[in-house]
Amino acid sequence: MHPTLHRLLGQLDRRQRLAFLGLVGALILGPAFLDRYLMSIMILVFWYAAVGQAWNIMMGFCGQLSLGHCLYSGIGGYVAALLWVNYGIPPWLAAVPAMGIACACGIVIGWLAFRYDIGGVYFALLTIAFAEMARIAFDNWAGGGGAAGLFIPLIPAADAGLWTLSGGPLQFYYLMLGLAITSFVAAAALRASRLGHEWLAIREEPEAARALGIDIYRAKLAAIIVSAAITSLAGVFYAFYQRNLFPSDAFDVSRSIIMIMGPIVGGLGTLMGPVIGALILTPLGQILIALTERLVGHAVPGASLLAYGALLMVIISTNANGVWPGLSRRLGLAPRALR
Amino acid sequence: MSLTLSASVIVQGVLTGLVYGLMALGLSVIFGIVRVVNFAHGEFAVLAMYIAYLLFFWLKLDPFLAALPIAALFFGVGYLLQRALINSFVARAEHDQFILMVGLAIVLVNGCLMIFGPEARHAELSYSLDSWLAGPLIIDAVRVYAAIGSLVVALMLLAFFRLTDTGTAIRACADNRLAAAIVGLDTRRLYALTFGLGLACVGAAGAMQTAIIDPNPSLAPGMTLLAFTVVIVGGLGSLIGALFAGILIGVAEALSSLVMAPSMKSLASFAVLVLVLVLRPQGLFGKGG
Amino acid sequence: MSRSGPHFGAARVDRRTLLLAGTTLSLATLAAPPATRAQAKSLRVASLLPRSGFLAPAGQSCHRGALAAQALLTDLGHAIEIVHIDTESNVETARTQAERAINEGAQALVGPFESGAALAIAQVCEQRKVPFIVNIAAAPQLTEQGYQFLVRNFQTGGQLVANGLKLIASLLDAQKLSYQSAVFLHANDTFGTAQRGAMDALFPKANLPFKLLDSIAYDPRAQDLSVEVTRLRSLSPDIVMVVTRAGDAVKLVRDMVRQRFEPKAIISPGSPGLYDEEFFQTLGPLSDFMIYNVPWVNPKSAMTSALEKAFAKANPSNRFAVDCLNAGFTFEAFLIAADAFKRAGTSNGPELMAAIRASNITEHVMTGGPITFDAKGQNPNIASVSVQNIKRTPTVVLPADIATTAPVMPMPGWQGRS
Amino acid sequence: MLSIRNLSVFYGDAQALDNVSLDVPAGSITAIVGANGAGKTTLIRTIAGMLSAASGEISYKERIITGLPGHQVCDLGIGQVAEGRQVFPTLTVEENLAMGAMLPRARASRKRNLERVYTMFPRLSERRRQNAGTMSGGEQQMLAIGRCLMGEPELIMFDEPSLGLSPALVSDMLATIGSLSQSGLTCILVEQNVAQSLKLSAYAYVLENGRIVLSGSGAAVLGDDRVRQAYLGL
Repeated sequence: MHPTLHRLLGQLDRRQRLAFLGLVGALILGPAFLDRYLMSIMILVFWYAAVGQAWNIMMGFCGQLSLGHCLYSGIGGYVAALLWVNYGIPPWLAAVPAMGIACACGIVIGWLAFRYDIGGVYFALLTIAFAEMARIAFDNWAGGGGAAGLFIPLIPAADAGLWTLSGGPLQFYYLMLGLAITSFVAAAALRASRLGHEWLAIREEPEAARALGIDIYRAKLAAIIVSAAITSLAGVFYAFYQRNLFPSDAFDVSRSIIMIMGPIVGGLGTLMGPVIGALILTPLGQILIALTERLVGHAVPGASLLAYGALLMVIISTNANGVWPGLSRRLGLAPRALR
Repeated sequence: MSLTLSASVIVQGVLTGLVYGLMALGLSVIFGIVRVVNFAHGEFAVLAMYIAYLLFFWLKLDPFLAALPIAALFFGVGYLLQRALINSFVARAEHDQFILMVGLAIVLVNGCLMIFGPEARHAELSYSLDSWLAGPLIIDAVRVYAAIGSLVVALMLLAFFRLTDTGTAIRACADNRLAAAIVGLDTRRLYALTFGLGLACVGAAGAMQTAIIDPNPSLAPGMTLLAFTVVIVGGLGSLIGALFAGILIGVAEALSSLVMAPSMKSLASFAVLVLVLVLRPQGLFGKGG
Repeated sequence: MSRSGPHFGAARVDRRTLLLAGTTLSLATLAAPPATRAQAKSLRVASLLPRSGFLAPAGQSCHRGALAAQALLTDLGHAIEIVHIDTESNVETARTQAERAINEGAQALVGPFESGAALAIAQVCEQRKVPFIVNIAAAPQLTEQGYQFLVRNFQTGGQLVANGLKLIASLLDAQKLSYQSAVFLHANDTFGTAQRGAMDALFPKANLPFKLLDSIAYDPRAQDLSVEVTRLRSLSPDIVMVVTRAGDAVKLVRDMVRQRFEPKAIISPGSPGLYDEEFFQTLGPLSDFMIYNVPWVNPKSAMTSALEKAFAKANPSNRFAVDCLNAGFTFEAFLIAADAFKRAGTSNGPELMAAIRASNITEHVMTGGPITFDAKGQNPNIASVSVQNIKRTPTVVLPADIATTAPVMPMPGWQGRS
Repeated sequence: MLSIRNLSVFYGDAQALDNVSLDVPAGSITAIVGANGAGKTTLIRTIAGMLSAASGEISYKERIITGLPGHQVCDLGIGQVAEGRQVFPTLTVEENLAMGAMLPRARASRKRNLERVYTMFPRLSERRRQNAGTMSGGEQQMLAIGRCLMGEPELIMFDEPSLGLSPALVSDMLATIGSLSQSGLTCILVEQNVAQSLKLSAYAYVLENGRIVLSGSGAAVLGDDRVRQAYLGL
């Protein structure tokens, strides 16, 4: 077993370890029990868990509220898709420049914001501004397909495979699960590291952190880079899963909002928060579609989304710190390392 | 590019910009004073637009007149909303407020969709399509009225904050929340009043905009974003700043759609936002450094 | 974690209830009964349309066609059962709901009005071997990607523009007009940009008798188009060619009226916007005389009048004349499925798909030849016609054999209309 | 006048006040001394209704005020001059003073009170149009006291009024408090100048880690060895 993973598991008590491994095991065995519809939902759950975790690193650990994370996933998707469509570079290789460019964007934003100590809502607006500027740029850049979109051609089933990210739902189920686990482990490892402690210090008491000799600018920049890297990798997978990209969708504010709802609802700053949040919100939307269809008939478009919004307000009003802290207490999973 | 062309585009930018400013006034009050990140701002504006439309449809009430009753209604709604729901979020983190308001926004938009359907509604005013010739320039009547309306609303707000005790008390709350509690100001009531006032502005703005923009459910997110941009550029809580920033952004967008593809014009507003955030984060009219 | 806040007691109850409710609901709704498949007596077709969210106006317009389709196809002796699903203008939802529809027994899928969702659904259908009939979506890529279980009964963006430009030439010819110049103005969204690409490629080859002075892209989210119209006005073209949606078409006309700019013709080379109910309701007499070159219902077809009746019955408060493009193509998509089911006698995916690809439906509602599909799954026989708003009603003006009246060109001024 | 019985207050898990009981007689100065973090400010804010008590009772003029919201407590005549002055920096001096008179009990006599404050602190009168944030520390402290007086309090709680002032100003400040007391106001004085404030006070309580460890007349407490050692370094 990888030493980091070993160390992380070592932090858990027996009950936590069982619960954690049980969850992972159940998810790995999932496709044996899930039908295709549930699998298509779980693919989204894993994706949102992964990007939620990435966002959580920035906001939950380091306290920097980004509302423009679609920038990184969009860039990741676009770069990899363009390299594949134009030059035949397979996505696993293209992911490297994709992540690099996304990180570069993160560095520019971080450099502008953190140098001048822009935080809170101001930082959030700055990140939205960059995501919107990217949307407008891609909308108008013919080389990337412009607003008309970029399409990743279908690969005949015979040639489809993991290398070109062109397989069926089973492949993407495990791919996205792997992504979610990777981001979880990365977040756990980072949190336990020196850098993680610096982030927590910056989140709690920036002045005290400065007094302790922490290079706040550098630590924040590290957070944005890690977050951008994971999110852009997720963006690559997502682009090849959907096989088309539209700037109005890939860089839309609403995509950033959906990304961050999971961690907040699940429990900000906790490792399980993004996972629990994704497990609640993505199926919730689907359940509500089916439920309103049955209860009020198909004649009332908007009813399911309305119920979704109302439930969101209820959840956030009744769970001051998100769902996970309370849930873990009740499940007897003492919130030490997993919280 | 001829002089006339630039001049008429600038005039249009100023008029549009004042409407942007009007839209941002309510947000400036709520965000600047209660410090609640009202991400449902645009949705409230759209709701006001629909009500103005209904009043016009049923009673033939001119939207510029409907602004008054709608502002009163929204004041009540805002007051109650703050008391019943948002007050418990004032002390909570911005991201919690954010999710609450996003939830509210989703409810409002889809409520509008369920009631009014997806198509835009239109209040056909007798003067909707009037315009005046001023030399080589053509000026739209409704935009001029809306611009005047936004100046009036801004002046009334300014007078309220400067000249009345309650207005001063609200400014005091924004200035130093602890001190406000110490001198025995009823901050909960004042915040509720402020939220009510902010929503009243949104209501008035929405009503007046009905003369220019046709309400439809998908307008809202763009309005929210624009309002935040204007408020940040102008400076939190500065009413003059909001109007000025609105004009600045309106003109920047108008001029940029003259020199490049108009589809890229909102690039100008975001560029202004980034510049202001980096060079003067407190906003053009913000206090402190 | 510090001790929980004062709300903990209350929250505990809420959370537990919520959890319980959530679990029950998931069990109730997600684990739907396995569908009765294979040799059913009737064909179960899912209609996936964006009836809420950004594309809701168009999605609901298509939906009205789906409602009419159920009645008319039953009347015509087809055994078809349509289930209606809202994709919420969201690609992710389109994809998961396609999976759910098939889980719940849908044997063919129809939809989804836009290209992004179409590709998402196409992948699901390809993997599950369920036929997917695209009612409306113009991205050429849809039928260029080798999907075996997808057919499209709609023109690609390029076909729309090519046919649209040809019709402009015919219009000028028929009216013996010599216009010198045009400006192309388009929304910078998915559809508008695709049209722009086609225009850039096709206009130079189309040999039209007028010059294209400029192509202007505008932001469909913009609050007004005053600056765009100012630019137009300074170019002062005879023809304004537009690619719009309903909302911005209204803004465009209003700003033209306010700025007293009166081109000799406003013609869309193939886009919605100028014939939506919203456009007529909002602009009244000012909506008249706009021309759009699009596929349309054939007013001379018997099935069209039958569909019109079914439409009126299912949607008493909507006008067929206005919805007919969306409703007509949506109906035809179901017609294609029902017809293939009748011929194949099975709902088995690959067999049904083979039957769909072999379609040859001569009696249908849209203009053009019989519904057939080429090797790529594209119907090559759809024709565009020129339609003009006359007295707030879309009226076919060209080609002459199906036209119900002659075109009015040049367009009368804004003032004094009634 | 004010009587506190068995008051306990928590911040999250941490107990800030533990079973505190004390009495403040009318018309005199009661001093509360203690180290930083002993719970002095917590005590004042709890009395003022800004923090809520976990247990215990506060009564003012025979009326139980525990649990009343802050603005109602103020309206009963309990004023406060808080630590760090807490003026409204972007409001003018006169607006600051007006904010002190927003209480229903003081509305009617606002004009008269304003004149009284200006007579007491002529400096404020000179600067009435100036933004409070631009004034010196001493002036801001005057403003804080003046603003409190605008609410016509019968009991004023001073929290470290001399913090950050020059020695000369400290004496002025304490003299002002003394004269306020002489004019019939009841005062609670929390001060770091232990010797000077105890001299001024009729009664005194020593607060340590949230508990009252010593109480008595000001002179007696000042004479106590523990106090002399811990706070006066003697």
